[in-house]
Amino acid sequence: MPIKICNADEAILVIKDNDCVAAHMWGFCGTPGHLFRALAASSVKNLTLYIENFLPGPEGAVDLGFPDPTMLLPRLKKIVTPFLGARVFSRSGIGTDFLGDLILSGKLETEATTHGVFQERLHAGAMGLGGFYSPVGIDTIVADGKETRLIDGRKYVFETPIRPDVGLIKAAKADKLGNLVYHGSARAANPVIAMASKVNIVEVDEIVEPGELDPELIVTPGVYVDYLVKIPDDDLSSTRNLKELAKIVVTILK
Amino acid sequence: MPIKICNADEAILVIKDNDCVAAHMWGFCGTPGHLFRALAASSVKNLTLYIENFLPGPEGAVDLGFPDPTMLLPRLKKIVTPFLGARVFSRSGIGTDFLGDLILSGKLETEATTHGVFQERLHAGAMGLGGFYSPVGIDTIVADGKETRLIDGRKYVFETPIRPDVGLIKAAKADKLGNLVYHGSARAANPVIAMASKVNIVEVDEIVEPGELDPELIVTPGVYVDYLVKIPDDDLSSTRNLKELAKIVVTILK
Amino acid sequence: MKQKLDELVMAMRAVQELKSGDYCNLGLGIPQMCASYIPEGVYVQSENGVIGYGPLVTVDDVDQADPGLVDAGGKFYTPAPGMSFFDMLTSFAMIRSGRLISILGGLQVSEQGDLAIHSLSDNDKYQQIGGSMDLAWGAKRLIVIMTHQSKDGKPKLVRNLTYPLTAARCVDLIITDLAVIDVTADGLVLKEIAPGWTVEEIKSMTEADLSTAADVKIMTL
Amino acid sequence: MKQKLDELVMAMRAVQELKSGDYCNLGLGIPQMCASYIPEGVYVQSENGVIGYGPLVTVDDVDQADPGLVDAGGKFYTPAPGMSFFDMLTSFAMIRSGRLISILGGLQVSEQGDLAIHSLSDNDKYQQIGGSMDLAWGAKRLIVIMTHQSKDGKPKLVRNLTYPLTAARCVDLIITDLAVIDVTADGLVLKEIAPGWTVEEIKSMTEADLSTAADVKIMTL
Repeated sequence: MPIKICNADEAILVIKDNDCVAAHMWGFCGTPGHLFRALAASSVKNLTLYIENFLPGPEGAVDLGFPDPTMLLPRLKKIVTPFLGARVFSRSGIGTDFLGDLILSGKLETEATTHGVFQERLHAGAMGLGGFYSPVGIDTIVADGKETRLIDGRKYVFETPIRPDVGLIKAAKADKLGNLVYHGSARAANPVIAMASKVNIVEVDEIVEPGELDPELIVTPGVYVDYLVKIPDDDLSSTRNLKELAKIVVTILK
Repeated sequence: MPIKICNADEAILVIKDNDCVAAHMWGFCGTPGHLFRALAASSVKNLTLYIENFLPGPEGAVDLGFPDPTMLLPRLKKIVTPFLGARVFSRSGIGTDFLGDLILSGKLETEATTHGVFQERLHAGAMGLGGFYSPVGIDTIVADGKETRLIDGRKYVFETPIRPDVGLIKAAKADKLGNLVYHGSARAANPVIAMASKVNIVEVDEIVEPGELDPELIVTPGVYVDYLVKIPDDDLSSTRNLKELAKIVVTILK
Repeated sequence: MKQKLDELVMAMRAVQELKSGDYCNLGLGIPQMCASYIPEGVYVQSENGVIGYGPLVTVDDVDQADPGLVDAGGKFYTPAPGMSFFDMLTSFAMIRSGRLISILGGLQVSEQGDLAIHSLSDNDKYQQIGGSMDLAWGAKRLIVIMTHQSKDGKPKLVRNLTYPLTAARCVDLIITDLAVIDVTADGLVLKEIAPGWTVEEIKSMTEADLSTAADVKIMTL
Repeated sequence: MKQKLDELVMAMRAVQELKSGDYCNLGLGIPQMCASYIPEGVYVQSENGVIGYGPLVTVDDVDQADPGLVDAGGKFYTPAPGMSFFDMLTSFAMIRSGRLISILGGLQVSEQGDLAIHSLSDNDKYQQIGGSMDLAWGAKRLIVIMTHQSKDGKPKLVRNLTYPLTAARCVDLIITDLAVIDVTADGLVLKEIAPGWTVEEIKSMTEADLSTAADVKIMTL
């Protein structure tokens, strides 16, 4: 299907109640903050969020455009993440409940995993695998309740693929065919999520003509992209704003 | 360990009898032909070769520099490949035996697999997995003798990781830290083999200073590279020679 | 002029299934002939790690042959705007992603849409599986191009495969030198017939149960 | 001047284990302090997908802060010649490849070299596992930097872990604020002691069985 170039609110309509949604989140580095805001503003509910990672921002930074994932909480029933930032326990959440309390009470489900296992589960989804035996997490909470198996004398844990319904992707630039290039370590989990997800919505700073991107530099081919959203220049998630925010983070917040 | 920049004969000494060696081979596109010649000239034996693919070249092209994998046969006891070119059955092999006869008689072991399974087995090696359940090859010779399992009502075949002792890699350029960039579809299986192998020997057309390669363009970071070999400009595997060979292939051999 | 269609015509019929915005992979053999007829806005993937490349190099533009720009069949291609390169792990994730239309050759297709591409067997060990099992399993839509009968006149649309399986229940559409046949939940359905042939003639050359679509028509290009 | 070493000194001692040509990953906490003392020719990997980057951005060069150049701890780094970027699947294959030296913090290390980094438990569900289990499993060599005792004076070198396991039999070397200890097949071996302290004092603050190397010496920087 041809990709659809549209705005975030339009694209986000592809997400339905009870869907599994995946995203990268590492401060403002490689995080689809523009799409987060659109999803937060929607009325979809009971999502399972696969997120690398769930890191609430410093209070001051949030107002300045830090793409805080806690804004997604009213949409969620479950979070699967290798890293749940400590601030989550001191931040007010849905209604009057503290997030930490929501998690501790089990009102918001969570699932423990490691970065490596999380990445490999997404990759397994991308390859159509039924599951794999992981060497990491043996005899830890990561292996709780999971099948284990001895292979050549070593113990492994059975892990299952993740095949999200929708991936929310942040890239630096796209061409009109949806070919994506990333910038620096903002690449991160974005290409892996794009390959694992059934449908992808991508936010980019710039959309160019086919042929303008070096074919050796394209990391995610357009075949994986369904919706392409250009971040408005004056948006809190624009690179221009994030650059200003970065300076503030270095000077004030640290 | 710092990488070693040396010639092919020196690098190839890291390969020992009974080792598992992996390489990409797709005509002369992305094939480490210079290292093939060095390995063929060595006296190492009983290697298991994981190769993507095993494609003997047209007779005329071989003399002109086509990196024909049959030159490796005296070093091998087993070939694992998704694709064994038909020419293998009409080409003379070790001593007076035809290659096809060697294979049919079982003197040279082979193992059936698919490209996707082969790539994923290498990836599983790179990730330290114990194995994975593949959806491909069910009820075919690829699944012969392998465990199968129903997962969510679908049948999967258990496949094991490949962790070669030595990878033979072809890249376009390296910097002195071993960072590699590739050219076009000559990238192919090279990065996957480099990540799976315990030791890697890389042949390149050019070695440049650190900083000369775009960090976004580097596909295989130097941490995976152990030996770096510059192909002599007048070598049959040099890009200059391959370009001439390509013209001949288009005009004469097709 | 009651002739069987030649390979080029079969390829030309197959590309009618592709529309702008589609991505496809062309298997070895007849499917690769589709390369010359790919519609505008359709992008071809090659399993050694490229998508969206340009026309193949011909004898007339031999200087364009670049040893790094080679497709799955070993042919040299030219660059095109919007193409991209990737490693083969990525390539096969893409092939299994359900995002590519796959066009493959075939020896047999069963009533259930099971596909046999190779005559692989234990005693010949002629191992040319390549990517066919991955392509058959992972395609968004799988189109098979093959002659209706084997060279020795045996039907290739069969009740059950006699050649080794490539992948089960994977084929969506079959294009032969006599007909276009849909694989449906209710079995094989004859949709189009080659000019000059009758439904009964085609059924007589088909072992599989073959129903006829209400709107069955003559193939056109 | 019988003092425990401060965190910076522990980090400076740890980097003495790195030599030109090494690649390393620095875990959260004290290990990240090693970043300022990395020897020439040693390259640092960050698990969000970069290796070989330059010094961190400071308040004095704030204009260099680029929202795409952020390390695992959320700090901005500067580019350096020879660095490269990759996705996180590649990053964790690299972390598990046995090609990186890993420096991690720790809550406890057992006699067998078992490591506990977090106080994870079923009822607090404080899930900050991150990459620690991958880093501990896959390292070429695993160095743990931690205080010799917990804040409330309990030994952190223990016979058996009381905190939840991160990975079993993974630690190679422990650097504390009092000592440098090797993990060997025969158990923990005291190699170096901080200036002003005695072997007996260190043993008294250690629960695990601790033998003393024949060439035990005073830590130097």
